[in-house]
Amino acid sequence: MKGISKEFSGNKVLNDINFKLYPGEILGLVGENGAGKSTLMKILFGMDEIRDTGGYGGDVLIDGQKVKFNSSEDAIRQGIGMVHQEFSLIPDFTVGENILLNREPEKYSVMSELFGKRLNTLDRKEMQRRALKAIERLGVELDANRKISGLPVGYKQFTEIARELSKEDDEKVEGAKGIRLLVLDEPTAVLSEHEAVALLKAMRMLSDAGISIIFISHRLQEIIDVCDSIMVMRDGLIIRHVDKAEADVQKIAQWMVGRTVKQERVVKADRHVDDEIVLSVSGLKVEMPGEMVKDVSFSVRKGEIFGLGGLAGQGKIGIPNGIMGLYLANGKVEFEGRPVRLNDPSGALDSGMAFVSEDRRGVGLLLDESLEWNVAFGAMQVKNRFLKKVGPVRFRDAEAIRKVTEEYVDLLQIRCTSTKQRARQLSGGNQQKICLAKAFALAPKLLFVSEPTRGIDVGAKALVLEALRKYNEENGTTIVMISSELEELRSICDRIAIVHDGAIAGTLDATSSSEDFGVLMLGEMKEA
Amino acid sequence: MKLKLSRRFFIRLAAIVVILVLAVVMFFIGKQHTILIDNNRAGDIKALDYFEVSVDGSPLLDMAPMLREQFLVTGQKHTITIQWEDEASGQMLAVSVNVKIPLTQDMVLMSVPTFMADMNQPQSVWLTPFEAQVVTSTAAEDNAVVLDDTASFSSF
Amino acid sequence: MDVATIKEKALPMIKSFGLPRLIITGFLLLMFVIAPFANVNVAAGLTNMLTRFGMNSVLVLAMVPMVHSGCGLNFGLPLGIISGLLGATMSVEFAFTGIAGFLMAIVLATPFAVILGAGYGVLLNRVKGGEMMIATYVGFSSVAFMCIMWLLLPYDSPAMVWGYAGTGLRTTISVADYYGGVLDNFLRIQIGHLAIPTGAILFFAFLALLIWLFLRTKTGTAMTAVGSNPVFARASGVNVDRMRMLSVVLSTWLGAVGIIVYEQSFGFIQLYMGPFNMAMPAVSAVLLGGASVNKASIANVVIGTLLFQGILTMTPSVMNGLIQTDVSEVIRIIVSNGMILYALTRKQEVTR
Amino acid sequence: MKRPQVNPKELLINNLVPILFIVICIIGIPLSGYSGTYLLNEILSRLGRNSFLVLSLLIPVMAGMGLNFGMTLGAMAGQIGLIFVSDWSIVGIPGMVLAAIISVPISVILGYMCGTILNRAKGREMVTSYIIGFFMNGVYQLFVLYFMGSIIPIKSSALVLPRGYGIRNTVNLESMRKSLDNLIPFNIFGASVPLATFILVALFCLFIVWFRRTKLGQDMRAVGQDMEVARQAGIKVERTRVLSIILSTVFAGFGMIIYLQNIGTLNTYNSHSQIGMFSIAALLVGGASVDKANIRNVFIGIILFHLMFTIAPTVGRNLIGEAQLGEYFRVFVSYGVITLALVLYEMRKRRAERIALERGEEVVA
Repeated sequence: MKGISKEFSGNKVLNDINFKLYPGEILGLVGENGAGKSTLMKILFGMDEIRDTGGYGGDVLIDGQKVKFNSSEDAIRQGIGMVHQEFSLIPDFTVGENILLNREPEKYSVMSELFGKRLNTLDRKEMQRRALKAIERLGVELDANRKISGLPVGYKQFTEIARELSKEDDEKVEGAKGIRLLVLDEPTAVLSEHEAVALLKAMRMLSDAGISIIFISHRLQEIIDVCDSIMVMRDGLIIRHVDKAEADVQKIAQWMVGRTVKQERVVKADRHVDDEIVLSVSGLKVEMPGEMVKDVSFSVRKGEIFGLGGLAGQGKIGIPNGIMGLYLANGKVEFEGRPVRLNDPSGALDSGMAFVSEDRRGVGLLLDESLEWNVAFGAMQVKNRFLKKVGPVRFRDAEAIRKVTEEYVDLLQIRCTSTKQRARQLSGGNQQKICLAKAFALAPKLLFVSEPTRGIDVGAKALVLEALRKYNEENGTTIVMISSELEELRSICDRIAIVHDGAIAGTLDATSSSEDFGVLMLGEMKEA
Repeated sequence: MKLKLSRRFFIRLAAIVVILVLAVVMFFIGKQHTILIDNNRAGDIKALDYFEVSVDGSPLLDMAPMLREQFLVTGQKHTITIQWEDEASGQMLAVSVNVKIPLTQDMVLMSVPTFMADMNQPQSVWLTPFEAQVVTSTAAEDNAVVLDDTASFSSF
Repeated sequence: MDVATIKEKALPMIKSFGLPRLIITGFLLLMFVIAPFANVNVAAGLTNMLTRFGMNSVLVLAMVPMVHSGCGLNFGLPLGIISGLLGATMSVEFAFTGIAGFLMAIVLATPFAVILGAGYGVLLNRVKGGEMMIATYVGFSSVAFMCIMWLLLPYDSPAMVWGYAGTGLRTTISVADYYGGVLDNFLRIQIGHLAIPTGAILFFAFLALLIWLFLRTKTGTAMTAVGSNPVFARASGVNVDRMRMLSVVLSTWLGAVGIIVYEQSFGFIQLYMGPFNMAMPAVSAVLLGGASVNKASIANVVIGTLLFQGILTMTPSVMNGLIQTDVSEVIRIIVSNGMILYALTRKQEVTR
Repeated sequence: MKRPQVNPKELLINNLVPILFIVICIIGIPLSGYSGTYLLNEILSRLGRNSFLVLSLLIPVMAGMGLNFGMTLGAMAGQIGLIFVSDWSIVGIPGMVLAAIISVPISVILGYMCGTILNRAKGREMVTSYIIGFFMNGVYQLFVLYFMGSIIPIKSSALVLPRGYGIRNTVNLESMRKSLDNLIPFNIFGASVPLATFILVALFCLFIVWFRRTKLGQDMRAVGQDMEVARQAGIKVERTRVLSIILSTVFAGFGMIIYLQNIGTLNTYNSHSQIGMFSIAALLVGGASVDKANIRNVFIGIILFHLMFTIAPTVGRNLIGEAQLGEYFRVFVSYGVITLALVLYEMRKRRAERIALERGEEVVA
């Protein structure tokens, strides 16, 4: 094996990526969310998604030969294995059954002549043997007969890796060359310290056996510990590809986030923010799957725009969802000096807070109702606006609703055919504006905005940010904005708190340097 | 690969043929026929005074004139045994005859007097197809069926 | 205008109207067209259709609140019907007659409907996502339970109990002497063979108006939002479980009223297994009117009931006239269940 | 890494339905005044005639499609087979075999249809299969009541209605009655045992055990637990689900034939429509749930459910003097059991989701 090299170019998300990987090398791949890591790996693994969206430019070369993967099976045949972030395991199957899922060795059965191969019986002995072999190669202790559902996450991860390793035993896949390259996408994110150590050890073993590994992780220390070389990606470009010896946590962090600031800060100089604390949160704990908040404390001053940043999955999104009562939360939240009832959305709404959810389609909108409904509904239920009283009964006031909707359509430049149009038919950006309009209609004293620019185009992005800024300026509304894009936060916020591992890693002024933010995001403050 | 596929094809074909053959065999051996044993005047031939009859070894049944008895049998080939008292000798005589009922014939009538008149006649003379009379009615109550699916609770 | 543009324009129209509905409307029209050739009186057919519309429309209306709040199709309609039957039998027991009997039946049924509906609502709130199957079986079990109760409850009006035993209610009880036809004969319009049961239609219109108004109140709006997107509603401070429960109570009450309206027109109270299969026709009627598993309007109810009852009344007479065969029962089964199947398997409904 | 310890309260809730039934039976048996021999005889006969039907429900449960209310389709196919066979007056075991052969293609077609429709209604398989049962009942009636005798040749006047087409209310299967049950005569404690039927049922059980160990069985279990993961692993999810329904339908057809040979008469328009409900109730009484069912559940369920069924009318009469009351009671219990089991299942599912969430959090912490 001479070494693997591949290059991609011409893609928007990935721009002219070139790198080489040697047998047995462990390559650490780091970068912010959306830097293009996943896309790169998807191309490498021949996922359908890539082909469906128009393929890719450039070439992938294995052993100096150009290869073209039409499907994941092709990639597997070339000896590439991938372990995804989400487990794909069957809970009630044993470890062994999961390792060999849909690749079970079979014993001949007479019935199969009549009804097809699927009536062959499984060869349990052979299954056991292959599963054990794969586990052994991984160098961990794992009972092949245990059920997956009862295992800790770490062992599930091992099962996934063992599955990739076991693929070299398959006779079904013709021309299989045995596993040579393993892609691990954030395998340690869900592992405990102890389990992560075991995994890293296993990785070294595999690498000694000549298997190359591409290791994606946000835990920089791990990367430095285990990798031979480190590649940093940002905005679809390879920023650095360095040898392990040349890298340290500080440098990597800087490469990751430090980009040329494109967006100018547009905050007026004479901006005045009171020192009065309007919202104080202490010891907040939120059970939101994938965004667990463990212990968060912070306070927001009246009239400011407060940013919450951090990498995905660290818990920043859980904070507003917890405060607004959408997910089970406990802790102390005080708004304007009064405690806020948790676990009850109406409690938070009644106290004058509003929330623009990151899940536009799921939480933010009534997709099958008119824009009017979407804009007015919250205010109608919480503030009793847009209602007219007939006797003791309160009916909705269609005229008022239409008017207010038209107002916001003009204000936020929402593109729609009429205010009666269904929310589903709007583009992502316009849907986001409707969500904002809904929140504005509530006339909140404090507004949470979660990932307001996710998945919308550049023009709409600027408009949304501008609208938020203007709203803050004109009405003095306090805004807490949550975003994964640090630059976006820095362009509009006064102060930014970085969330790491379910807690606030630190709060910085928006004008602080990228490097400082980067270090906080990676949670490496202590070492720094 | 091609060869293997055709092998499975033939095996499947064979299996289907086996099942079809089985179905046909079941049809032959399971087909129920009704044999009517008749002791009525047939044309010029008078009814017999008395005889006993048995089909495929069933218990003997007494037959007086004007009687008609029915036997339910399965399969096509059957042995009918007839016993009677010989007037001359006063002895009981017995005769067994093998009949083959046409496959699709539900009911046949055996006229014993005809048979006894001349046992060497071909089967078709004394064993004739018989059609039961069909009562047709368009009266609503005769044609009513119970479609209500709550009706069958107690029958379970 | 060439064929392509016509096609272009017609296709979305057909799509929004729904192919099955189109077929059934076409079929119904065909029935009316060929009726004279089959020696069937069209006016009598229409009368029949309108009478059955009056009979069934309130039962179909009982689907609307639950669909609105996202509880799915109300297969648990028998529960409401049972409340109605309790009210109806008690009204007869206390010997109210005429319009008073009818109103008393509704009044007496109301507490049962509210209590049963509330319990049913609590249950459905605990099994979100599996409502329809459970609703079906709640309906069935309650019918079976009431079969026992009809035997045991201490009724003793001679109009209702078995003559020989003196206890236990009869399977069918005539309401002719009590409130039979009070709505149908109210302001009845008779033109030749055509008769219009004005009272029944007005009563339905009155209830439909109430529901229509309710859906325009703050609470009604919240209910619709719960059905459209429960997470959104919750995030907007609406108590989702309470809204759902309210809708179930409303549906149950409408079911109770519906059966009483049905009885006054039909002339009999049907007990025991009577209510067993009453949910299916109502469910399919509202679907036929263009409702889906989580959207239904008053218009859907009106159109659906007219179409459904039209098919039921016209098909047997026309078929009988043409080929002397009564296939109405079979057609009813195929149309009503086919409609429900269609609604359950529509792609866009699955993403709820 | 430890198994979750068994909590007595949870054990009670998980087995609530069987426990309830045991209690009903313990109270009911003395009240009914039936002799042990009579009950044994009844139970053995009912066990023989229902086992096959109930067993046919296991395969779709394995494939995660819930309780197959569409098994009525198989029952219809079996009945059509029997109608033809009685028209041709094929009797006894050959008649049963022939009816089974005829039912297979019909079952396969109906099962394929049902499976395909269910693939379009993922997540609401049960209510959909239930409606399919009703819908096909209409089609069945169209065929049997209007086409048979007119388009489809049926000539036996014992079958066809006097008007010349359509099958009569009941089809007499006297010539087939108990031909399988009594094939191998066997008695125990004065009760006759349908030994041949039991042998057939045992063979079917063996088939199910074997089937679980085949590749297809393994795939079905995988699909049943997580469709997405199975799809990622390259299993043809849709096809596997359709196959499970087809298998279930075919076996339900056989089961119906066995059931009817014991009963001896076929209620043309009613026999099938309730069979699904009673089979499912029996399975649930045995402690099965929507996502878990095994052979043990089948037999426990049939014994308990039918014990209740046998004694209910007499208990009703002895207690209140109304046999009718007992009849209604057993209908109520059948439906009640299904309701209870469905409610418990849904509630357990929601609780499991909750627990999974908490556990996930623990690991992170």
